[in-house]
Order: sequence, then structure tokens, then C-alpha cells
Amino acid sequence: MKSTINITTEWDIVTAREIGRNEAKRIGFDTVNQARIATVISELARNIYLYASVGAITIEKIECEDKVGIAITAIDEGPGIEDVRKVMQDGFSTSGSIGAGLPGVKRLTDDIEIQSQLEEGTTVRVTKWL
Amino acid sequence: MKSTINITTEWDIVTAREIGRNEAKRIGFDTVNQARIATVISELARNIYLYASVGAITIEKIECEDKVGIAITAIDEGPGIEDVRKVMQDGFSTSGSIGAGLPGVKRLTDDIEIQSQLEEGTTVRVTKWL
Amino acid sequence: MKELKTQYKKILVDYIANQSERDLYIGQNFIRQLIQKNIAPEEVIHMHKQVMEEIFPELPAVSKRGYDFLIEIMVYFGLTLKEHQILLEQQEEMRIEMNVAAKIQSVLLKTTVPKIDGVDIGMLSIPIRKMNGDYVHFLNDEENYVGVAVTDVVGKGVPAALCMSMVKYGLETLEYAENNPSHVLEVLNRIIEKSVDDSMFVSMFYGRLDLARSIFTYGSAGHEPAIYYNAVDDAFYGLGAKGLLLGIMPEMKYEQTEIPLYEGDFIIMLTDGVTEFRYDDAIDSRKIIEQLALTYRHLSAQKMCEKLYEELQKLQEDGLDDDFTVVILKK
Amino acid sequence: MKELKTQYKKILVDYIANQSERDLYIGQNFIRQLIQKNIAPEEVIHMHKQVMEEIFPELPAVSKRGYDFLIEIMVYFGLTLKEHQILLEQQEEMRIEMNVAAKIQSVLLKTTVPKIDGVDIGMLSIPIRKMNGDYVHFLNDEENYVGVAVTDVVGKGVPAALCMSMVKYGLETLEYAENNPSHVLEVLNRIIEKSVDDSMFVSMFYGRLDLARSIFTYGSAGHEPAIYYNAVDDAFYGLGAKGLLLGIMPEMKYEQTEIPLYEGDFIIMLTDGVTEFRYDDAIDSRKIIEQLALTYRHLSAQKMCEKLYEELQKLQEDGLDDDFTVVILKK
Ligand SMILES: [Mn+2]
Ligand SMILES: [Mn+2]
Ligand SMILES: [Mn+2]
Ligand SMILES: [Mn+2]
Repeated sequence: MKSTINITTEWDIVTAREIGRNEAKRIGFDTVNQARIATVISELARNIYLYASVGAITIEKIECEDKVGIAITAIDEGPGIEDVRKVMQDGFSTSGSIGAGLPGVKRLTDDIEIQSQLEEGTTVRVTKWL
Repeated sequence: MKSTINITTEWDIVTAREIGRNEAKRIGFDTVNQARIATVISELARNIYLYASVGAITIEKIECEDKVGIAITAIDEGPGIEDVRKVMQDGFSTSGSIGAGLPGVKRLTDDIEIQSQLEEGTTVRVTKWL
Repeated sequence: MKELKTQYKKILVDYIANQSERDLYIGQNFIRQLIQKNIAPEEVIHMHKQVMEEIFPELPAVSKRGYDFLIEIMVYFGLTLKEHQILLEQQEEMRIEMNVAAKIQSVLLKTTVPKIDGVDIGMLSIPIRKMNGDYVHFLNDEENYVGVAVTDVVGKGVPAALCMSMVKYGLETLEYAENNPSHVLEVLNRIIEKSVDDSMFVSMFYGRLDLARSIFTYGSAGHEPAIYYNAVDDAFYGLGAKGLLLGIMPEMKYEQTEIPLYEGDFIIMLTDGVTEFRYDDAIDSRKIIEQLALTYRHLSAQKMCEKLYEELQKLQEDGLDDDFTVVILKK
Repeated sequence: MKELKTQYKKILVDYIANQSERDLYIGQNFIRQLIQKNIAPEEVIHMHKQVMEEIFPELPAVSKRGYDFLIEIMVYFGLTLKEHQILLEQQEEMRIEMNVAAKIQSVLLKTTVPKIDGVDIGMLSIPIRKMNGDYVHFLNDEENYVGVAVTDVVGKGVPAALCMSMVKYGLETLEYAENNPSHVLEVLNRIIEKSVDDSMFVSMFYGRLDLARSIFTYGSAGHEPAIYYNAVDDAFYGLGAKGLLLGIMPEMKYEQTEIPLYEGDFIIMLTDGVTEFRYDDAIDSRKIIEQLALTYRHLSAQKMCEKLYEELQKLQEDGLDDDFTVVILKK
């Protein structure tokens, strides 16, 4: 299953969280990790809501050999991130811009991939294994 | 009221905590601050128990103009602290020595005074206002 | 705090009634603000307990005691969080310090390109971070010789920048431009081996041009080979050598090689930041540089350096990821 | 994790049964270990909820939902704690970097005391931290003049250390020992004003001894006055001047003064770390230094420096709290 939620209002963030949490539950994540996955979706969706006019969150179950997990992809057509490396550094205050919260998202997941082009948009894909 | 508890066994730490918590409650500290005061006593008493053979904790109510508070004094005849300044620096690992936990104690109280002489002992006095 | 409790109560009551995702989202946003206000986790649990008692007076004693226990143990999480706050401030201070340090360092390691009759020299050095880990030093005595050292320190940060001060210091003690490249490398190797940390190494290409005879003598300590263009052959050659990096072994010997320079010849000395770009694995990056050098060889040495930088930057997908230094010597 | 839950359950059950201080103590010790294992607060609340459900099956739904809410919001505390872990590692890395930097710096700023016929020079410089914020530089041309600069940077850390490299660099560009102190101070002031951060200042005492005429000429940029002992008068005089610190104003003028040196005279140049010790507020610290100097004046200049350090350290209650530098010039 693969769900895509367009993020335009704050309630879309809530919808994305809910779909993500339910998917995480189905996959078999425990309460704590369901909460973490919802948090990750929240952070990614908020970035879209606050800093990009157009964007969506995609949630899907992933399988790889004998592992299962969840992948969350956030694609937006926002301003882009000028220096991805800098945004991912810990301790740097990135609040108030498109990269806000990404270090946190990284810490809550197993893998994060970021592609960004200034004035074209950003794609963030994170995966978390069961 | 002023209570002094000699610290020789781990159970003396518990006694000191209990006396301190009750005194804190009488003075009017709320549950959270009672817990913090017990924690401070714990840290100070553990330092005595682990690193000094002889030492005591004194707990007393203090008053100053229109303020009331609690003062906790830890006196030991242990090895002393070589560099008080260094021990109080945050981020420095001081575990396994007489100064362990002192940065934490400082953060949980309003004021801390440390006097220490190598091979003679250490006196730590902390105060916390209501 | 009382206002916060009222807020918290409202959110929690809603959640308990509906268990909606919306309430969790609001709850998380609220806690984020509390964290910014430095509210400790034990305070949150305490607030939670109070609210639970208010909205549910028949809350069993067992639950209440459970909360008391949680408050007690959360004090340690709170402590760690407070320490975090302080570390963040310290980190910020250090960042400011580093900016000052970088500024001083850039003055200390400033290179002046000598102007000499009969040879055109250009140079460009672009640091990737605040402090440059590449360094170029010229030794010249105006009439007979000009020496050029192109160096790259393995490592980064303040120690690397200070290590470069060390290299500069060592080169300055040599004083004269007529020193043999092998001698220069041997002296520098000894200085760095002795005085710099074991984990710090420097690669160096050292070239000396005999102005009267137009002979270029060079040696290398583990450095990226220079690119030599021979106009008569219309061909490129790599100028490398087998020498180890400076700072590994105290008594290293370095070899040196001589080549004559004729009209139209040029030598491109560079650091690995110039060649290690990702573009197309099938094409050798040095070949691309050679191609660019041919295209722009009609320009001055300085302009050639700038064009090289410009064009290579375009080829880089994610921008440069090492200090970029190129020195061109044109006959 | 299951093992931890069993432990937690045991402690919590005991506490709920007895509410004893002992159980809280044990609980806190336990949580401290969990924190060291990087267990997040949301995991602790989750564990707490599970244990509560096990030991108290009739736990009301309201309570359960309350715990779910707590787990949700604690995720943000957990995040901050994880960030803390990473900052701690970074801090540790920086500490290692600083050690390397300090080592390099100490080589770069090493001072060699010149040996000159007819004048005895001693020097001692003890840093309070890893990097020395005091620096002494000698300029000498073997025959005619010897110049000595005693400097103290206002500020600390890496930028201060690099600022000293700047001072050294500036003094080296002067090359000759016969420069007038006022000229030296003016040149250094311009270099520092221009190239170093606005917040960084340096105090400097510069003295030059004309060896043939035995005349000592000195100037000072906001530096601690030197102590001059005149053997004929058997009296001490302070050698100060009104000049501002280096790096404040670009076009400062510095004055210079001459004194003749005779057999038995000596000059103690020092930094404020030598005079600013806390001993007895009623007694001037410079008087104590003079007293000590008289006591030990039969010793060599170097030995005098060492004795001064030794004795002053004894007088210090809490140990030194600034870099300590003293240079003695004995006729
Ligand atoms: Mn490098
Ligand atoms: Mn490189
Ligand atoms: Mn200083
Ligand atoms: Mn000083």
C-alpha cells in the first residue's frame, strides 16, 4: 500500500500522521515507535506547510530480504535548501527555514536521503525498519 | 531545625534523602522540588559514600529577609578535589571521582559553594530558595 | 506555570475523550514550546498527574504513586537536558571563536604571488570551510630562482590550520630560493614529524625554477602530481614522485627531477581538491583539466586558474568538497 | 529491554507497596543507568504504562490514554536528549583538537633566549591553560642590540593563541634589533588593528638594550610596568608608559624612554599574571616581587625567574589564575 497526502492546510498534517501511524501499527511497530513515526511525518509535513506552497507526503510499507519497514517521502516545490550539509549539522539552529527539524527526523529514523535544488524544491526520503 | 546525618553505608544516603525530603515538604516545596532536593542530597551523599571514608550531610531550613529555603552541606575528610573549576565544567566526565555529580547539583539548586583541600577533604554547601 | 497547566488540561481532556490524531499533534506542538521554555520532563509529569487528579477524582492511589515515582526518576532526564542547554551555549561561543581564528589564520597564511620577468605565475586557493587546509608559499630572490610549495594538510579544523602555520614557519626558516627541492622536503619533513601530532600529515609539491637556465626542478611528498604541458610535443606529462607524506618518518629521503621549460610550456600544480570531483567515472578528471588548460592556454596564468575553477565547479554536482588550489607557471 | 522492564517492575511494585525513600533511591539509580544506555524518556513512560497494566489490571482507560498521551509528547524530550549525545561527542572531538592545536602552538611560539656577552637574560613563561596567552620574543643581531617584547593577549582560547602568532609574525617582519621601541609598537599596533578581530587586544612592553652604550630604551602599550632596580640608589623604579593597548586605534603614537644600565642593575619585565595574585590586600604585590628580587639577586637571571615563580606560587591561595611570564635582564 502506498498513500500520498497533499499538504496544504494544517489538518493535512494531521491526516498524514494518522495514515502513517495506522500503517506503522499494521506493519507491527510498537506504541513508542508509532509515536516516533507520527513525529517524523509531522516534522516533514510541517516543513511543507510552513515553507513550501506545494508538496505531498507519501507513506509506504517497504520490504527488503527478511526485513520490513516504513518509508516516508516528502516532496515539495518550495525554496530548496541552500546547504544540506549545514542543515543536517547538530546544534545549528535551523528553525524558521525549510530544513528545520531535519536533524531530529534523522535521529528518529534509520536512513535519510535529501535532494534539494534552490528555488525548485526538496525531496526527503526516510526509512525506518521494524 | 538542623539535622546531621553521618554517611557510612548506602542506607545512610536513604536516611539523608528522607530527612531532606520531609524538611523540604515542611518548608513548602512542591513534589517536583522535593524530588530535586532529594536528588541533590543523593548526589552529595553518594560522593561521600563512594570516595571519602568519613563525612556527613547537614540539612537545615534557612531564612533571609522574606525568603525561606533549604541548605544542604556535605562535609567529608576524603581525598579532596584537585581542580574545582574543572570539576564544575559541563560536559567533562568526572565520573569515578570525588567531584562526580557536582555540575548536576549546581543545576538543581540556586547556589553552590565548594571548598576543597587535597588529602584533607571537601565541603559543599548548596542552597535552594522556595 | 498555572497557565500552562490550564492549556495542558484542555489538550489532555480532548485527547482522552476522542483519542484523535489532531489532539496528539496539538500536544506535541505544545510540548515543543515547553521545551523551548526549558520546562523539565519531571515538571510535565507533575502537571500530568495534577490534571489527571482534577479530571478524574476517583484516580486510584496506585496510579498516583506511579506518577510520583515517574516524577522522581525523570529528574535525571531533566538534569541531562539542562546540561544540554549549557553545551549549546558553549558550542555557540566556540563557533564565534572559530570565526575569529579563521580570520587571523587567513592573514597569517596569506600568499603573495611574485612578479618575475620571463615567467608568468598565477594562483587560486578556495577553502571549502572557514579555514583553508591548502597552502601555497613562494620563495624568491628576485633574480636567480623562484621556489613554489603547494601543500595540502590531511585533517581539518584548527589543528590543520595551525599545522599550516608550521609549514609556513618551516619554509621561512629556509630563507633562500636556491635550495634544492629534495632538501626543502627533507627539512620540512623533519620539522613536521617532530613538532606536530602523529595524526597530522602534509602533502607537498615543491618546484624551483632556475630563471637563467629555465630549468624546473621538482620533488613531491605524497602530493597530487603536477601537470606539465610540453608545447613542442603538444602533450601533457604528470610530474609525480614516490615520496611519502611529510610527517610520517623522521629521516625520509626525497628525490628530485629536472625538466627544461621552453616557450609555450606550462606547469599546473594543484591539490587533490582540484582532481577529485565526481563527474563521469569513465573520464579521468586529469584529462578534463588538461582539456580545459589547452582551451585557455592563451590566457594569463592567473586567468587560466580562474577559468579552471569556474569550469570545474560547473561540472561538480554537489559543489566542491575539498579545498581547491591551483598554481600555474607559464613560460 | 525486557530485562529492564522486569527490573523496573520490581522497583515500582516495591515503591507502590511501601512508598519508601529507599525505593525512590533505587529507582533513581536505575534510571541513571538507563540514561547511560541512551534509553529515551518515551520508552520509560511506555515501560511504566505496561508495568502499571500488569500489576493493576483494573487500571482505568482514562489512565491508559493519559500514558499514551505522555509517550507521544515525550518523544520531543527524547529528541533533545539524542541531540545532546551527539553534542557531547562533538565536544570530545574538539577537546582532542585543542590538545593538538596547543602542541603545535607551543612549537610555533617557542622563544629562544639569546646568550650575549655582558648581559644576563632569564625567562620563564607558564601558561594557565593549554594555550599560552603570553608571549616573549627576542630580536638580536649578536653584536649591537638586543630587543625583547613581552606581550599578553586580552582574551583566551584559539583566537588568542592565533593572535600571538600574528604578533610573532609582525615582530619577525621587523627583522632588525636596532628598531626603536616606539617604532616597533607603532608597527605592531597597525598590524593587529588591521588583521585581528575588534575584540582582541594585546599589551606589549618592548625594551631594547644598546650593548655598546649600555642604554636600555623602552616603550609600553598598556602593559604592566617593568621593575627596574638601580644598584647605586639601591632602589626600585617602575618602567611604564601611557600608551594604549595594541589593536585599539590604527594610528597610535607610542613614546619611548632611555635609562642607562650599570653593574648590578636589573630589569624585571612581567605580565599582569605575575602581579595579580591575591595574598594580602594591604600589601602591594609589586613590593613583594621587589623584596623577592632583592633576596635572590645574587643568582643568575634564569634562576631569579624560577625563584620568583616558586615563591609567588606559594603565596597564591587558589593557585595562579592567569598566564605567568617574567623576563629578567641583568647587567
Ligand atoms: Mn586537506
Ligand atoms: Mn585536499
Ligand atoms: Mn592574557
Ligand atoms: Mn595576563
